[in-house]
Amino acid sequence: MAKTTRTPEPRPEPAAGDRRRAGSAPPALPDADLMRRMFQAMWLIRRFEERAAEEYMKGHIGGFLHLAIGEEAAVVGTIAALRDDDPVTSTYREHGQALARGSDPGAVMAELFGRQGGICGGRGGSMHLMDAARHFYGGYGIVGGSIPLGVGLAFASAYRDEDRVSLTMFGDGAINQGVVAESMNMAELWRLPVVFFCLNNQYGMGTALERHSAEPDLFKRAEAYGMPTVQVNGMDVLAVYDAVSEAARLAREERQPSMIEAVAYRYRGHSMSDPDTVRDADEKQRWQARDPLLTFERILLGEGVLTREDVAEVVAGAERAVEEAVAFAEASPPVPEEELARHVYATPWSDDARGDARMPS
Amino acid sequence: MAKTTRTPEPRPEPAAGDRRRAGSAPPALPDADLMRRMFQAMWLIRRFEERAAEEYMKGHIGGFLHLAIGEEAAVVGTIAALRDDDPVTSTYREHGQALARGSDPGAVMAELFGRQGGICGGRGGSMHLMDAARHFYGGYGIVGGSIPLGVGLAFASAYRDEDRVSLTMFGDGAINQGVVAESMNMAELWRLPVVFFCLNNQYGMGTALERHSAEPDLFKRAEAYGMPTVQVNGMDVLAVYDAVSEAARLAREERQPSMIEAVAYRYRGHSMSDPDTVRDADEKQRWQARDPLLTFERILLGEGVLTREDVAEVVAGAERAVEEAVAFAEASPPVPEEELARHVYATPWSDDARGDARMPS
Amino acid sequence: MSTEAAPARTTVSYREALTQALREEMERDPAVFIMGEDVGQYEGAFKVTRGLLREFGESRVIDTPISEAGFVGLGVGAAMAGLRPVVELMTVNFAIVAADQIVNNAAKIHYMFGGQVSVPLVLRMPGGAGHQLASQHSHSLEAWFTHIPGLKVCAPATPYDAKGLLKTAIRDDDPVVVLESEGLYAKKGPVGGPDDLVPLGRAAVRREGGDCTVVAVSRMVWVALSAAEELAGQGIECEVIDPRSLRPLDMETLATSVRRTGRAVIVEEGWPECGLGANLAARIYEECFDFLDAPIGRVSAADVPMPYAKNLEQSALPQPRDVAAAVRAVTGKGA
Amino acid sequence: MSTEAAPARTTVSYREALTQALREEMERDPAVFIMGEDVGQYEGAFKVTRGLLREFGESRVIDTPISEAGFVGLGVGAAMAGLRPVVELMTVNFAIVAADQIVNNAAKIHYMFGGQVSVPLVLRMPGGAGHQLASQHSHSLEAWFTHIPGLKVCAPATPYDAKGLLKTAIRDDDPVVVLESEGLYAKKGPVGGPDDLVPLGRAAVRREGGDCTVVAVSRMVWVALSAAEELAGQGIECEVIDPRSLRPLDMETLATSVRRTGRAVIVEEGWPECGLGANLAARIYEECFDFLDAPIGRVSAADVPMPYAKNLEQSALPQPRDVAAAVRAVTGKGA
Ligand SMILES: Cc1ncc(C[n+]2csc(CCOP(=O)(O)OP(=O)(O)O)c2C)c(N)n1
Ligand SMILES: Cc1ncc(C[n+]2csc(CCOP(=O)(O)OP(=O)(O)O)c2C)c(N)n1
Ligand SMILES: [Mg+2]
Ligand SMILES: [Mg+2]
Repeated sequence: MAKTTRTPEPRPEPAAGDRRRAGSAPPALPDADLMRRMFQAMWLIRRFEERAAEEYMKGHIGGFLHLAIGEEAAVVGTIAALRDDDPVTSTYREHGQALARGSDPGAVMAELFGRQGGICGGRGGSMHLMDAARHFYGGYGIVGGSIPLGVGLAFASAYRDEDRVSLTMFGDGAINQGVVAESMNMAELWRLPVVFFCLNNQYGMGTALERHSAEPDLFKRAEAYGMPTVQVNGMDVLAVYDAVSEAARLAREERQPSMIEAVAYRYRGHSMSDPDTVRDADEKQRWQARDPLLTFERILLGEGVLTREDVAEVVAGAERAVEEAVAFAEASPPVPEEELARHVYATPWSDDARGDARMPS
Repeated sequence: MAKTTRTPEPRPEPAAGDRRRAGSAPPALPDADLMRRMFQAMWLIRRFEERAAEEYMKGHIGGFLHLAIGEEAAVVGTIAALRDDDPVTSTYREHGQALARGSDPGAVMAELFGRQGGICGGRGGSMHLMDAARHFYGGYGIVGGSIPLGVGLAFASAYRDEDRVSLTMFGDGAINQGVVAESMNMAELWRLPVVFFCLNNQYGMGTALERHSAEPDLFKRAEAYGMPTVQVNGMDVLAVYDAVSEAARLAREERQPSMIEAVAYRYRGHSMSDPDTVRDADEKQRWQARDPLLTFERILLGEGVLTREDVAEVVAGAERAVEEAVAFAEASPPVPEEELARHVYATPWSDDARGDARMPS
Repeated sequence: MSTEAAPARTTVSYREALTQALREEMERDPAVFIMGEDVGQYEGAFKVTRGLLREFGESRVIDTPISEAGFVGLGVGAAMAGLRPVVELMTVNFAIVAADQIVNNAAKIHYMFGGQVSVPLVLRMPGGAGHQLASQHSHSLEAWFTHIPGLKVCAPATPYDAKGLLKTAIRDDDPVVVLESEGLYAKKGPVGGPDDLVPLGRAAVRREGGDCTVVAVSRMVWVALSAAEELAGQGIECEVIDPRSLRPLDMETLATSVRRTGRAVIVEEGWPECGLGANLAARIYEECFDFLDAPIGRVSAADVPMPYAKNLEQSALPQPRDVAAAVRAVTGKGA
Repeated sequence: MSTEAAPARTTVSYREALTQALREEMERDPAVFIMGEDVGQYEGAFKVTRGLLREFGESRVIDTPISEAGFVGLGVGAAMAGLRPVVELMTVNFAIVAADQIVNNAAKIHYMFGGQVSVPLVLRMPGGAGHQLASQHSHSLEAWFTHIPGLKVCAPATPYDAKGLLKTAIRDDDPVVVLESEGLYAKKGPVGGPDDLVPLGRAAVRREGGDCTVVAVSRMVWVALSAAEELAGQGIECEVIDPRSLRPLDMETLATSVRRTGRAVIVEEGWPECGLGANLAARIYEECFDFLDAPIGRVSAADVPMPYAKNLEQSALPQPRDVAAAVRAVTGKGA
């Protein structure tokens, strides 16, 4: 993994995602079964989020709802390349990371519904999913704020001499939070097993990459610390898979942190409340034409990994899973109000004053 | 000013400061009169700080006292290359910047004494000198915190279409504060007339450069934003003068921000309370041998700018100025305690409650 | 004393009132500029800066990277040079990453340099909860800012005050934190004209009554008023006072009312420990000790990080029924 | 109830007491490590970590870059993974740049993720003023941290408590902010042994007396005690109470004392507005309203950024004479 650009994304008009276009010869394909599961995960995420948008409009989901529709390749390619016990941290745009890690779609949807059966008991909602049992260490709402946590998870792995790799995902806008720079310096200084994964969807809310970063090649930020970096086509799940596999190997075997910049695009506004008026229609269409699900489908059909029937079954399977998830969420009871102060502290005290809210238990 | 290294500092054993060793042919010397004034300023700062140390031991100065002895070339070369109305911001190690800008040594010493005649009326002390009339916008105590202020001063210059250049000085340790990265990105993104001057004395308190920065070539931090950078010998006042002159020209004429890394060394501990046990004696001796005052004296004698008698007179003049400064400080009255709450607000209100401290005036 | 007494020209939303203040002050003074995340092309996360980029151009309406510490510090530096930056923090929650620039630079510079330069900086930031934004996006940090000498702090509850206080803040030579409320942007009401300023340090009596003084801040003013309505039906008359400005604080108006009613309830959206309510209570006790017939009631958010679930969030936030219950408790009247 | 009652083994400085706590807990639990600026080779700005690098090596005593937000966040992440980081902030003043990591991550994670992970993190930081360090280096932010649910906060005033509370904090499964005092590091006193913990949420009565309860925090305990001495000579007996832990707070001990004395004075080193003193006053008024014979006296730092000049700084800080005057005022006794 050299300090060079791989499968470069000529901006503003990137070539259609296809790893054969990569400067270097493409690595061998992952095995067919894994690719099938990756394809399934991408469809599950797509359908889950499309449905979440509907439920939000119906008022079943509150707060902010940030969709990663269009970013499924970056999400699934990343998780697929990691070991199941490699800790992952993400932002508020993290439904996909949880689902790709195998979290129960019902528990995730119930969390969006704010129900007791939610994966965080209804405390976190869409922005704050966590599945600690699956080593998904959560979605965070303060831009940039979760990145040092990812470095801390890597620190713990190194401290205990484990071979786990911590991967922390963040956006292009997040790279402008100072704590990211601090985190990169410490990671390289102490050679911590961490992968900085920047999902560059080219906008921070309504602000285009070129208008928020003096140097639009974001991977160069990590070069300043002497870290290996790579820029990949984030619309190509296999390109992402290759990059993360190599980054994870570096971290696991050589304790070498690195940064990946995956250039992608989100098909929806920043959140459900964003009218998305800043981005122009042509641009959206160009990127729609490179839908990561269709790109991957072409590859899988071309390689004979899937037949058209298989594809239809994958899509139908995703449909069914989302139906069940919504059914579970709807059936899940509300969080009991007596539990308001539960989980404020892991080891609470019983306070002598002002009632329940003061008496975590 | 290219993205390359000039008068490189092979670490850990840097060559003696001498611009003739520079990769590129040395620019013409500044005019003799200016060089004389630079030499005078360096001696004034040296003697002022040696005396401040004595007064601190006598208990006439309180708080922290950070000396820049050994760093006079970086300080004076910088101020000399700027226009008098170019705003300058610095850290708590800033006696020299104020003196080089022409602040009255008496008022500066009185500030260290915490007297009414102090340049900040005794409110700031050694760490917080300011001389707004001379466009010295202050010394700040929170590492890294003053750097966005310097960018803000540059912003104001650009906003008003003035041709003032803002220079902000900070240390090698400060570069690890996230706000520095944020500041650099904004400066380059908006092409603000600012010079980031990193006085790399190779230690942040007791932590050596290599132990706090993954990439010891600090100028590379700014390259990540596409900014021109240069590394210079901070023990050579002329090398610093050249670098700052070019950086100021870039900012003034091309609205191009840039970063200068000046590699230097402080001869005293971090502050008067630092026993300075971490740095080894050999290292200190090697750098003592490259005393910027002696280096510059050699050049000035060699170029026939000064005679030995002139040099003696400069030293004696510095001595006299410091004597007068101490006399002024000693004679300056204490700050009246009724003034405790003065200057909390520029436009105070008269509060109805709890006495003076609540009633700024 | 009530702001509604002032000549009201038109009726607009709290959001539009702020936009008017910004537009008028930018027209009045070329040194005023706006800076923040998505304040330009996107017209602000809450659309407070709608239309201003078009009107004033990119040199005065500046979209920033997501670098709060950096651009707040930049604003402080620009203010030191004599400009009048109006920096928008998208929400108060994101001001926390800029806390050092606010506390150690904005609030300290005028003092620690002996008054050589001032920092005419305005920091606008909406806060509060109620939209299921969960723990990291639901802060009310009135207490944090009010704790800091060197800052001035206000929290408008009406469109009139939103406009009048923001204009005052922009013209003030000191750093002023303007705490807006996410829950009030759509609130409509009368606003003043270009020259109708609302001074810092003057409370407003929102409703007169003799049984109990209810001191409520920002959105809580409306919660208190609806509780007062309900209580009036039960024969309990509340005097609802909105401090409007937290630093300076108009103790005179508060104390005068409490001395008359002999009872007080304080309503805040923030947390109870070391919060604004505790501070107001302590100061009222000090100035009205001999007049108080009962301990002051405090209604605050539950002492927990804000949960996402709607029912939990609502139970964590002060509701009119909580205020009514507190008033009944301190007055000993009603059910 | 007084800690001095506990079996005291040796007499050491507050600094050394902290070092002992760190050493003992690191020996006890390999998951405990120390991280901070200059805590290793330099042995700490205040030498609290003296000798620990030599004893435990670079893997457990880690010098950091000057990146507080980064390494506090790193500590939170490591704690989520089950380690027990003891992060030293060189002073409380530098914790402000890490405020977001403390408030939005350390304090929120256990709650907002429904209790899936806890954050057994200790944040040590000395605060206070008195050494002419001027405006940016003289903060007492007890109120800021105590405001935040999800954090636990303590402020030891004696070597015994410094050791006992730090050990408790390290063994606690929640994030604990340990506020040390720069002015107390040299203070000598008895300390407990390896198993003598001081629980959070238990106040200590430092001196008994029937005329007035004086609640004092951290270094102010000693200021209060010397005032109490002086007052005793004038026939005024103060009961000096040190809360020791600010969140949780031992209201029972405070209220019991005030109900008996009927008078209270609160002494804090921080600022008066929205400060710790206002909070303690509000809570005491609420629980002791019918027992108070006079308004509670509050002695705080002046409401100004801290000046450098020694005479100004001393006049800005609470002195024994200020405490004595406040006690005389609330008791109506003495000159
Ligand atoms: C510190 C901070 N500032 C501002 C915000 C408001 N905000 C939420 S998401 C966002 C844009 C982030 O963009 P990016 O990092 O590219 O991630 P994306 O949303 O594109 O996935 C902003 C400004 C925030 N949550 N935190
Ligand atoms: C945010 C912050 N953290 C820590 C400190 C304590 N501190 C003061 S100076 C210093 C070292 C700074 O080193 P450097 O930036 O290289 O400047 P130098 O002292 O070498 O001139 C530290 C850690 C501080 N003042 N501010
Ligand atoms: Mg983005
Ligand atoms: Mg240094």
